[in-house]
Amino acid sequence: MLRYIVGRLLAAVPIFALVGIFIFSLVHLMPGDPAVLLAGDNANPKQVEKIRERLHLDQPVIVQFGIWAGNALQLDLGDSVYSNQPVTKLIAQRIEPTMMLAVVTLVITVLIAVPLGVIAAWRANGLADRLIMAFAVLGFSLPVFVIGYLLVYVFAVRLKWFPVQGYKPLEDGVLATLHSLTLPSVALALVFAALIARVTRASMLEALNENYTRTARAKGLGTFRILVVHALKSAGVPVITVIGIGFATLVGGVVVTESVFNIPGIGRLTVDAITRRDYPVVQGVILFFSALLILINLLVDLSYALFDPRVKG
Amino acid sequence: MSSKPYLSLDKISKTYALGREKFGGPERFLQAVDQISLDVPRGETLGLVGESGCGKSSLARLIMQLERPSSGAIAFDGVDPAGLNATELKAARQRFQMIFQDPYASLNPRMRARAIIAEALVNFRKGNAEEINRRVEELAIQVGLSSFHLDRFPHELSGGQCQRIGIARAIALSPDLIVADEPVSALDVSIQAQILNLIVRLQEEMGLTLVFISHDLSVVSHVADRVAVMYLGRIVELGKTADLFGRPAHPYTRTLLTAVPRPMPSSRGKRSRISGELPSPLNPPSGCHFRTRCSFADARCAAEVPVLRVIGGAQQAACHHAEDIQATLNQDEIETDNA
Amino acid sequence: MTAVSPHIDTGQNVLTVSNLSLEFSNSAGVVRALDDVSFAVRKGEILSLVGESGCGKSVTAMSIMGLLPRHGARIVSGSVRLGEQELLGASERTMRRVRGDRIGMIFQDPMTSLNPVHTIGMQIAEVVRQHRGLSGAAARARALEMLELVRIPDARNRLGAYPHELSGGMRQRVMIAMALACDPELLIADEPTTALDVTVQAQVLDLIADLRQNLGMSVIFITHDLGVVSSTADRMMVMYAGRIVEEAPVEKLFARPSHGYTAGLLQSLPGTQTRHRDVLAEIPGSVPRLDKVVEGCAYAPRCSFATGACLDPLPPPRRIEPEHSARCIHSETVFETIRNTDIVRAWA
Amino acid sequence: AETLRLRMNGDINTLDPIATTNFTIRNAAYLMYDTLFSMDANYEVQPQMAEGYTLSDDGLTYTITLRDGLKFHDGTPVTAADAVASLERWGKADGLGKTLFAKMASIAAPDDKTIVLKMNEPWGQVIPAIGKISSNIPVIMPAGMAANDPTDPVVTPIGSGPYKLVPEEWVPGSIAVFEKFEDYKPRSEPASMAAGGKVAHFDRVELVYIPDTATAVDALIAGEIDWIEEVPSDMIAFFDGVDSAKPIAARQSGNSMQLVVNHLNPPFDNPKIRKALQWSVEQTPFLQAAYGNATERYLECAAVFFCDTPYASDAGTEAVLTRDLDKAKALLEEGGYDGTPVLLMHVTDIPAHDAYYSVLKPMLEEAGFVVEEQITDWATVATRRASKEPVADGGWNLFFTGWGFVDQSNPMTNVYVAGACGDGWFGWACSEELQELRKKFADEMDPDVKKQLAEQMQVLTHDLVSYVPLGQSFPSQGIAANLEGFIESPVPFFWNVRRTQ
Amino acid sequence: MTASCVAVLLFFVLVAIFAPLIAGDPIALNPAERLTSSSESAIWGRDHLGRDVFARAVYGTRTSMLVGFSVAGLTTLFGVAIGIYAGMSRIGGAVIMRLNDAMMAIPAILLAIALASLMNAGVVTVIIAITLPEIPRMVRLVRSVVLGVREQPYVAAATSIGTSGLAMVWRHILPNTLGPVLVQATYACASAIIASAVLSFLGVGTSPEVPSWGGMMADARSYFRIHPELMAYPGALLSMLVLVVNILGDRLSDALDPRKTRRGSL
Ligand SMILES: Nc1ncnc2c1ncn2[C@@H]1O[C@H](COP(=O)(O)OP(=O)(O)OP(=O)(O)O)[C@@H](O)[C@H]1O
Ligand SMILES: Nc1ncnc2c1ncn2[C@@H]1O[C@H](COP(=O)(O)OP(=O)(O)OP(=O)(O)O)[C@@H](O)[C@H]1O
Ligand SMILES: [Mg+2]
Ligand SMILES: [Mg+2]
Repeated sequence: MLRYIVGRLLAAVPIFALVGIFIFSLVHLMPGDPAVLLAGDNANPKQVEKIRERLHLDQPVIVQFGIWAGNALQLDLGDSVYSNQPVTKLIAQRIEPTMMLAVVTLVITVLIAVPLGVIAAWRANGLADRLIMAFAVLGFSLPVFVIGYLLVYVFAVRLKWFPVQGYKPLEDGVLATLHSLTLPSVALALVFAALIARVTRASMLEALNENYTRTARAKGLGTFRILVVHALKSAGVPVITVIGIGFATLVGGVVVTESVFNIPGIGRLTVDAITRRDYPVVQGVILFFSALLILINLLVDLSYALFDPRVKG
Repeated sequence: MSSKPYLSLDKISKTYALGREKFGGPERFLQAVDQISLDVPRGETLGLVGESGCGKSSLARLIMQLERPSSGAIAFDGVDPAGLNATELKAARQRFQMIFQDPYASLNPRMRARAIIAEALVNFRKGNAEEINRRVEELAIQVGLSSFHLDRFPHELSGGQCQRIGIARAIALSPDLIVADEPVSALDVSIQAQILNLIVRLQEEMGLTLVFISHDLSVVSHVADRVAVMYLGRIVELGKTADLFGRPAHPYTRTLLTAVPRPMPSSRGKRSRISGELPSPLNPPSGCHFRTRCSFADARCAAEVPVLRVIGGAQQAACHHAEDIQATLNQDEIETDNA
Repeated sequence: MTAVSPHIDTGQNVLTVSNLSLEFSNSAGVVRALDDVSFAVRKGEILSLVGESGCGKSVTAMSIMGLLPRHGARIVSGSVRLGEQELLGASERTMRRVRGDRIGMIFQDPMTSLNPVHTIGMQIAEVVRQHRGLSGAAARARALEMLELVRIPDARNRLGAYPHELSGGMRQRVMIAMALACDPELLIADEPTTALDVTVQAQVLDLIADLRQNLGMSVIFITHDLGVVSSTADRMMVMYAGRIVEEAPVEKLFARPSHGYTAGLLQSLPGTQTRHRDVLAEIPGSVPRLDKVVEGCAYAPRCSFATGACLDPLPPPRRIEPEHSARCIHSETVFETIRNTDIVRAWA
Repeated sequence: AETLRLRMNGDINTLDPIATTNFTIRNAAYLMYDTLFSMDANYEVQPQMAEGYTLSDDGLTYTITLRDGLKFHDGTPVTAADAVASLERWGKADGLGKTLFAKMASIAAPDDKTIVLKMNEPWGQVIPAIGKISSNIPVIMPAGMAANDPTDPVVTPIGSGPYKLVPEEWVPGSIAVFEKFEDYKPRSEPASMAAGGKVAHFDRVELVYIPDTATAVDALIAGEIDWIEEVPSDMIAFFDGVDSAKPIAARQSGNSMQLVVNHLNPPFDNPKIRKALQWSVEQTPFLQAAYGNATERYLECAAVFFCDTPYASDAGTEAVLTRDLDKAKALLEEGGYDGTPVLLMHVTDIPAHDAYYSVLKPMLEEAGFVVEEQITDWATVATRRASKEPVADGGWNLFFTGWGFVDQSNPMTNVYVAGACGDGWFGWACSEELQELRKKFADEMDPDVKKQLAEQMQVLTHDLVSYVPLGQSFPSQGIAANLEGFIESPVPFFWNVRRTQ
Repeated sequence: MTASCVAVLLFFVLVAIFAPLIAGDPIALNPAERLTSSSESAIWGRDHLGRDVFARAVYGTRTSMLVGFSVAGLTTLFGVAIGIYAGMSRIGGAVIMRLNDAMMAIPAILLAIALASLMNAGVVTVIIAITLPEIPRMVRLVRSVVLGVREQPYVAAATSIGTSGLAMVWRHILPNTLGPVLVQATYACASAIIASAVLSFLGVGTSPEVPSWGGMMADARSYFRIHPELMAYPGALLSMLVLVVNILGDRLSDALDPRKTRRGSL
């Protein structure tokens, strides 16, 4: 198992290297002086000069990349041109809200989507199925910020159950955090759940159409046992896969949700950095999210073994 | 063998790399075809039998140049297609054709029957559109289809009709050799005879050389002049149909003959019991692959790979004990009415 | 050959199916998958159901098990009684108690009929836990016992194995172990050996025959292979297009085929009555689709004996001799034509 | 602990009020920095960190003494040397500061308590200058910090004001946190505008950046924040029937909106084209776009020194208040406009700015300008406007900004009438004549002459088109109902504010 | 259901094509009448700059459809071309898939935002920014389908009758790959429409005066409380269009699913 993990991590290295090259070239392939570009629109010549030195722009591009990558490996991603703070510090400051948001969303999603998907598959083509799938398609069809504003209006402004905006850090207590994350998570989860519910339904249907389900019925097992022990466990792999893939979508959702709900997470940092053309931060954030996605995919792969003995490492 | 062989296989092998089962585990290889040598004279029907996974289809694909052998050589009329360039190989393909096991899956679901049959003719520019169309209609009649069948998609046709289209496609270029890979195993019993009759008739009409693959011994014994028995990638016995079914020399051939239930009163309750599990082709037993299920096996069988050798007349077997076995053969045990 | 195996109790019917008719309907229309199917399974016998793909064999089995799809299937008429209990229209709860307990079932494809994500030990044990309420340990013990019964080598260690770690033949034997774990009165085997190699098939057939003998259960054995039937079954029924067209003890049926379809089948088998490379007797045409309800004989369009009368509404089964009946108005002609073929002579 | 949560119009990316005139930074700076002098409610300058000052009889030497017990947030005492260094840094950045230092002979700290400032000639604006209330405010910082180049923002700011920054909790783009500075000694006088005792009633002040104004207003109503710098007029209705918070319109916090023109970059380096710009725009659509029909909240006004003030005038305002496309086109023609694109840095995080850019773009295009628009935020513009580079190298052409009543009404602090060229405020309008006038104005004592001079300045300014005024408005702040003690002021101050029990 | 979806889609297409005939000027400002509700001159009222909401919504249909269809089209074009190549060529395929993995490791929306902000605002920018991250997904899908199709017996059959190269791709591989690709394309279309709205919302979309539903909603968010209709109109239209495209995608995938045409297993 350990060897498998190490192996997968090693396999991620070239991917990560390519991502690095891509991010590097994002700035360096743009027309114009990379130092000016990196320094941002609002830099003074002194800052530009500092960056020029730091990046060794007088050297060949390969050397520059080497230096940049070397620094990045040492977690030195440069300083924000907007706030002059180290990029790693800016990211570190904001990991907690984003991670909490993602985790809570994931939990809510799974709690909503998997049972719905199972019910829909069980009652395939019945009324429940149609309603659930209507919800799923609808969830797909609404931009997350619209859902967000609606939720805020109803549950925060009108009913005053949840805060309008903001994030309470964990040090204020887990409950406070969860309270502050309820609306954003639900807004995100509605979109995400739509996806998961669909896939759960589809793979449940597939599992229910498998011969082994017929066997399970022929054995006289109860509906619940057939659905959960037999079908759902077999359907687990595609569902987990989609949760993994969906995480990428989730990241996109996080960016928007954090803006709507004013959560000081990495998503907000990203949007701000991009509108401010704060390239060191943009690079850092993309690198961070890419690493995260690679990690998530690794976790997803590892979790296959939980569901399918055929992939046991 | 009387005439010069049309198809000749010289120690061909095919090994598939299966990758690693787990990370860091050993790379796994599967020897699907193991050093097979075989000559098929022009006009002969060679039957190829063996259990699932023994390498019959792999051998067929090798003959058809759909895959390259890992080692060994194939010759058609003395020419090895491996030495041909792409254009020459394409031209050579006209001479050997294949009928596929699954009649439905071997037809492109998005093409009409007419286009499927015509494709070969189009590829080799056998005339203009009108001529090709006329030829397709002829072929359809030859395989017993009406022209309205030609305008249907595969899923609108029955299995037997699909197989007829597959046959028409195979004979469209008037090949010298046809490899029929289990052409009736996917068909209903009542259709089987139609297709078998069709293949035999076409072979005779066109003077084809035929390699007929099947796991059904009665089908093979019906059509084949000679039969080769395969077990885990190797030919274990080869001989004239009557000889092989009448005096099987390899214990596996004997097992096969008794294992197949036949609708004859004699087969009721009289099967000899077969022991042992079918070994995994990934990890076959050393020496003779069959020794784990063989009552004659001894230490030599584990140590030494038996080679295919002549054991009398045209019959060849790959068994250290072939003569003893043939001698102890109790005629009562085996059906003889198929000879 | 004795007419009746010693382990059959002719007096007692385990299962009685009478006048079962069943339709499937979907957007394309209505399919009459079973039409007036009646038969009985006696205690201890192996009853074989033969017929081509799509003739309704599996549907018959599924109707007995109450496993027809929820939507689309409609039982038009008939009854299925297990002992004294009516199964058609029984509640899902009742059926759940029957399945796996009083009727065991095994399927054609052992590769996919076992759940790949659970150990075989668990899959066998869960049957006895469901029906016998055994504890985990006791259920495992029973699972081990069953694995030994079906001759799985090294059974104790195989309990924790996953299906993909077993060969096809072993998987089919696991399926049998599972079906028999609660000592059912009836085992339904739906083409249990079709997907297996001939040598493995032989082992499984032997196993089923032995178990029947030792456990005294009844078996419905579904297949399309006449060779398998003749070597395994006591009695056989031939189905064509949703109807049972001929029914008799095996040797009687082979010795005196009395339906055009049976005769056609026997004649077209290669290597039975013909010489090498002779032209085989063909059954012309192809297997009918069932979307039109035919009043007369469904086989008539392909039958060389057919006359205009064959299109008239089908008469009830004709008794050919005791225990042997056929739904063919030309049964005499059929038999006369075929009586000299090798296969019939061999059985006569 | 009691926390005060404030939502400014922009984000805090630096806490160096010398490096930027950005009002958000100015407002935050008042929390953590203190000044030597400051302006009271009567617009009179009072000592703040200073105990007081004496002016020599020749009117040239100012001797300023510091109060006792002043301390920086790092615990070190505030010395006269710190003050001198701070003033010098300010003098390099601020417009008025530059004037002051130009007239100054020397500034020195003979001891820890005393600052001696010698002028070349007597000048009545010395104390008003170092007591100026708005950007750049001459805050006092440690000498070490003040050594930083004024264009290079200090990264770890240290002040001596009533609240101190908590650097660990500062998340740029999200929040800046301040704590009560226990060692701060407020003056004993009651608070009066920027002067008097600055008493901190909260343990903690958080400047929360909520980019979306609607969200911010909702958050205020929900009690998640306590104060919003500006409630757009459209959202006043949010407060209907709400008793947790209220909007407060203050005439004193009145603003005027301006379109600032960069005189260094083409096409506006050409006076004709600047004039064309002036003829291309008019005020009404802008005001309507921002305030709709809430006419009580705005005023069309082209007076450089604000309407309703002593120096208000309508001299030379015709071209400003009317739109004449023919004249504009003719001027473009005359000026030889070659289609050089005009860069609009469209700010989206301040609703009024957002609306203004949307109005401006078609106006310019109709007149024949080529416009290139770039979507961005205020913080970016606030920094970029400092660049004198060509547009392609990070420079700019136009931006909107607002100035408050205090700065604008005074010819000495109104940045647009300086004509100070490269030393002036952004835009760098250049006019010797204006510089002269301002000098005269500073030295003049007669109110009537002063008024005349102011009027001349206005005419010249509009002629120069150092900016285009877009009218005056009276925005509302949003305030939690349980807060009291707000100081009437054009700059929001948060000492003295407390929560009612 | 399918028919009504097609009808709705057609309706949108017509609205997009004939926008100038249906509605007035979507850009003209009228600050004096800002935030007024329905009137004769503007039946859906006016937005915060006094622009005609109806006209903007109608023209927004153009933007959204243009973005949706262009993204779907470009994604399909490039995805299929690259994917088939990757599926047919061993070494080229391996290289492409590595690159693909790297592209997919970057969250699509981030890539889109970054690209959109690097280039000049405009519909073309938005289309490129959404298409680029979408292509790797399509490539991956196409390749996996091609790998499956390549193993089909009918491909072996075609090889054995001398079909090769482009003829093989054109006759056998492509037609049998297109099913899942079309389904994916509809989803790409739907998600592109949403993504463009999100980009507008984040301020990196089309330039503000170009009417787009996303931009309208982004503008409307400040007035959501007092003028919910400003968000409701474009929101409803957007949802309806995306819904219809999604449903059609589902239908398509059902229709193309061979299992649906085969009988159930019971
Ligand atoms: N492309 C391939 N890659 C890896 N293994 C393969 C491949 N093709 C065939 N094999 C393996 O090679 C062995 C021989 O396969 P082949 O298809 O030739 O058997 P067969 O005799 O035709 O069996 P069947 O009767 O089931 O058709 C099998 O174990 C099979 O799993
Ligand atoms: N779920 C279903 N919906 C519609 N028709 C069905 C369904 N299941 C079976 N049928 C139809 O019922 C008929 C009988 O099917 P059945 O599965 O019993 O055939 P079979 O004899 O078992 O064939 P095979 O040998 O292929 O297993 C077929 O024509 C089939 O098309
Ligand atoms: Mg094969
Ligand atoms: Mg069946």
